[in-house]
Amino acid sequence: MILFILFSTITVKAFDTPNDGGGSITIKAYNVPETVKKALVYRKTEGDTTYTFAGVMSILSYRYVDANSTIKNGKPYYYRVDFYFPDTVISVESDSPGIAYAQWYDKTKTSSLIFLIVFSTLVLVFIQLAKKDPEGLYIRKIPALDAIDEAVGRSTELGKPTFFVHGLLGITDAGTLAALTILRRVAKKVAEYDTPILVTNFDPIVMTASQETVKQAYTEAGRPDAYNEKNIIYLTYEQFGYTAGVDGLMVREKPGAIFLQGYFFAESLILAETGHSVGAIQIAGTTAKEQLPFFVAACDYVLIGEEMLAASSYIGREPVMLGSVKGADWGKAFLMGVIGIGVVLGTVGAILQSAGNGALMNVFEKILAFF
Amino acid sequence: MGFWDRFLKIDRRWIFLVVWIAVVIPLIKPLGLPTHITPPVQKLYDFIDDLQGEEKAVLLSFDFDPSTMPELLPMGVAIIRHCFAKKIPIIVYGGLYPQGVGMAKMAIDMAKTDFPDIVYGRDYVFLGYVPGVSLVILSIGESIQGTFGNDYFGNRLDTLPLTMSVDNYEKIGIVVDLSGSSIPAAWINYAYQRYGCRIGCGTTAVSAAQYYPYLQTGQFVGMLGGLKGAAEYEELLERNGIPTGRREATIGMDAQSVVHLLIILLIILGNIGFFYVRRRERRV
Amino acid sequence: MRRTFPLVIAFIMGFVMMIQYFIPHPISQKFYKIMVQQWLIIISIFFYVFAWRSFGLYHINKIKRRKEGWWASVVAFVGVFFMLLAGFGDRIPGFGNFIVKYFNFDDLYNYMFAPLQATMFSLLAFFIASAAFRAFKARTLEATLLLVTATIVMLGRVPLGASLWKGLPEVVEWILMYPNMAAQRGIMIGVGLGMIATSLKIILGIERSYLGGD
Amino acid sequence: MHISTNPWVWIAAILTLAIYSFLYKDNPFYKFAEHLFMGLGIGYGAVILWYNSIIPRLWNPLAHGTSPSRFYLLIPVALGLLALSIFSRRYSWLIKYPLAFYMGAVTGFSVPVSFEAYIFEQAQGTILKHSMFSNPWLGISNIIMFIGVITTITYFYFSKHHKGLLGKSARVGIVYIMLAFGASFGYTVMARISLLIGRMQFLLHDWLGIIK
Repeated sequence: MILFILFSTITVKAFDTPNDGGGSITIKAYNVPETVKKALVYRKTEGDTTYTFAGVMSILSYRYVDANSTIKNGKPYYYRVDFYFPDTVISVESDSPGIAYAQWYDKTKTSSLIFLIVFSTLVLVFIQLAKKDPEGLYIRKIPALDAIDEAVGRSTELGKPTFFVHGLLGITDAGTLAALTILRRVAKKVAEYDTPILVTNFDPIVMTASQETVKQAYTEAGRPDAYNEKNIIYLTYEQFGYTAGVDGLMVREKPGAIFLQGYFFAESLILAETGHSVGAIQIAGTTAKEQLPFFVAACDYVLIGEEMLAASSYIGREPVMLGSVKGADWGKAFLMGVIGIGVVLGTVGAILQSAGNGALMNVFEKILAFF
Repeated sequence: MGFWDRFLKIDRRWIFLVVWIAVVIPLIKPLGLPTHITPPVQKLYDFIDDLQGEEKAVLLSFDFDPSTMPELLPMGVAIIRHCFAKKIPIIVYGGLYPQGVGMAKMAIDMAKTDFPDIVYGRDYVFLGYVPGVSLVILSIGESIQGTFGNDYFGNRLDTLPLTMSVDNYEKIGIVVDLSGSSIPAAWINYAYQRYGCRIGCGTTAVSAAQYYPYLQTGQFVGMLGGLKGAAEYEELLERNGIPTGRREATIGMDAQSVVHLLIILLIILGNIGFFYVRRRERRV
Repeated sequence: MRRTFPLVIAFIMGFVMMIQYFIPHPISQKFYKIMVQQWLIIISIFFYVFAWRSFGLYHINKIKRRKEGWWASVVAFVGVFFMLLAGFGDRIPGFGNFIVKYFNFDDLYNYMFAPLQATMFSLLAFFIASAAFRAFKARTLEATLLLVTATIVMLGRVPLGASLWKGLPEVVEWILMYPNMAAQRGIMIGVGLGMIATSLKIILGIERSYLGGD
Repeated sequence: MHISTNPWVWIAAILTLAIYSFLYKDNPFYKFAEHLFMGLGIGYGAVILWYNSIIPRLWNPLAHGTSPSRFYLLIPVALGLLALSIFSRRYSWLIKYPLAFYMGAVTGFSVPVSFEAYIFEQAQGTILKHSMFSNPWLGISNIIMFIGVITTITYFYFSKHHKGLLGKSARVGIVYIMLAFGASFGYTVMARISLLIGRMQFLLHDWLGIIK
């Protein structure tokens, strides 16, 4: 009689595993008594007379994902699960076969998609608004940027060259792109003051882009003749070889201003301390948050994280660039709103739940699940 | 110019000299300070320990080069020793960057001396370098054999018992990434985010602070931070009766303590001087 | 053709790679695999030529003009030659065995390349002390906070700190787990949004500094 | 004391000392080591590129492969060759094609991944969960963290004057940032000393044999 009740309550369902590229079926068991010790899953398909062993079902989630390489999309598979109890074994077959399909959309990523659409729209809208009304845009002052002119100027007074040291990441890094914009401003100042500049590179593509950037800056400053490709040099494709090379150049050329811009790793402080020891004004900028403390300690000015990305938009003062900064700010506001609502709901929900009302907690869980 | 003025403007080479002395003396004459186990290390140790008998492998990725070797190599050695002692299958991967292969080889050589019954191909496999970085992490999710083809020694992976049964993240209990850079985050982005494989990391003391967010969100199972983390793992091996060999990390910890104190002393003296000089200048 | 078409390519590639993330279908996955595992890697190979050219020109120029310290540029070429010899030398007929025995890649790596890397990196131990001494002065509230936390964390990270006061490692752990993490997260979210905004600008062809201006 | 007799160890030790000599001042020994290092780096990169990219990704599939689809590999080769156009004055604009292809693809796939790693996980970790209030101290800690995340974000708010509430919040944000920088700095010291210890162990143990 007990056996009969157990037998009749357990059900097994086999269905296509959602949100995947096919080739996988999920088997789930319901109403399994807690006394179960283990559960083994067996599979058969059309033409098979007997079940073959597929795998071990978790007795915590009562789920098994069968992603065996023999499973073909669109073909029915039948499953049997053997539940092992202390005194007996019960076999339950799935009520209908499972068929695997490939999906065209992954529903678990909906939150990313929504945020992507919201954020892209914000950026685009503000770029459009900025084009219409370029004067209406405010961007707060970034002290390290104003220091660029000062640094190059002082370097000129001392009759010393200016160094621009790129970080280690390639051209696809947002910080590297920002560094190129900053380089353009620096190179333009250098061309106007007619002082030497040296740009060191770690990445070949960045080097090519730097050459173009400096060339253009010299042209903008009306000094295309003064541009020399040999001042934008490639040192080596090794992190500390690069560091050794830049350090050597610093102590020998004794620059008056040093710009350390881009994504740096541990070499940040080796470069910044050596730069300090030769008495240069140093302006650093990086999105590598773990290196920021060292730049803050050893440099005169630092562009911190997103400041660097915003700075490049600030320099250009092109409406489209500034618009995107504003768009990103609204993205922050949206995110802070979501976090804030989550926190309020979570806190109130936690209090209410301890008072016996779980409804709000459910809403909160849904918001959490969104992420 | 008074004493403090001169002290504040001291040639930094004197500081270098003092630091050097502070490192060398404890190395020659160790002080023997005790080791405390912290939760992230304990968690990683327990997670790996629980894989025993699970038929799931550990993938140990050496994503560092000689520059961070003093901190990260002892971790690699300790984890390999742990797996060897508990017969947990382990795939030693030379890492996403070519420099890691030499490190991995060194770690295997150092670890296997105490475990004569370990068989290559059954208990561990050594994978070499293939280019692609984040792409390799994704590719392992499809097929290890497809990604690597051969092991470091040139054996076909479909002839080795371990890689015949373990071909992607489904049979990998944990990926432990040893790296001093942002690579552990790449393992999270690609292996954990896309394939749900659990990730642990051994990182330099500097990157450890950066990875705390991941630890709290549960993206990392556990973490070894710097020489101290390695020393703690060595201590856990010792407590569980696993041979530890020469405890490199533990030896280095004494020198650490002395230099830390030295730097703190420098900061305090620097501030005393700073306030003294400032007060005098204000009076004038 | 010169300006617009590359931007169209960037847009198409960016858009396709972005949406493939949301599509689990094998067609999308296969496309992704071919792109990232083969094509992008192959393209990036060719860019190394620029690096070699720039390196070569820089040092040849120094040697030719006998600039001060030109001998060091000769050393740089010797370095390149050593690595190439150790890397490819085993293929030289009649000479390969000699290379493998006395000048193999592993030795060169372990005893020249690696010590240089590690030593250069270890300079930080000295610089961190001199930077802390020089910069950590309680000038403002922010600077004071910086130096006080740095000191506490330094002390708490060594066994000695725990011997001084048992609770210290926990305080350090707390600082790292809460206030430190809060700022790290704030910075990360900011950088993340900035990066995505930059990526969108690249895909939409607004940001084109990588193409070397206009 | 057992001084090493291995010539390679001597080379390593001399190079190590040459780099350290930079701490005193720039000198020919450092310059030698520095340039050797840069050269080795270039050579190493070339060897690795050959054995790990060119041979397995390009040469082997093209020369030894059988699948007809292998010829698709010639498309990225063609794109890569376009990059070399930079050496010609007339056709240098052709480099924009491979650059645009590369940039588009890489930024495209990094966007959703950045969302997940930089934003979603961090935001989710900040939202206070029920379990974060399991004891009062934990609750206070989490509220401190929540305030820190929000105020730090406001520091990075660029399009409004930092006045009034926003100004105060940004000010709190910078306090958090400085605290975090201090913590990172203090935490880092250890790693750097480890490296020095590693080198000293090499000099004293492997080379001079003074310590065991």
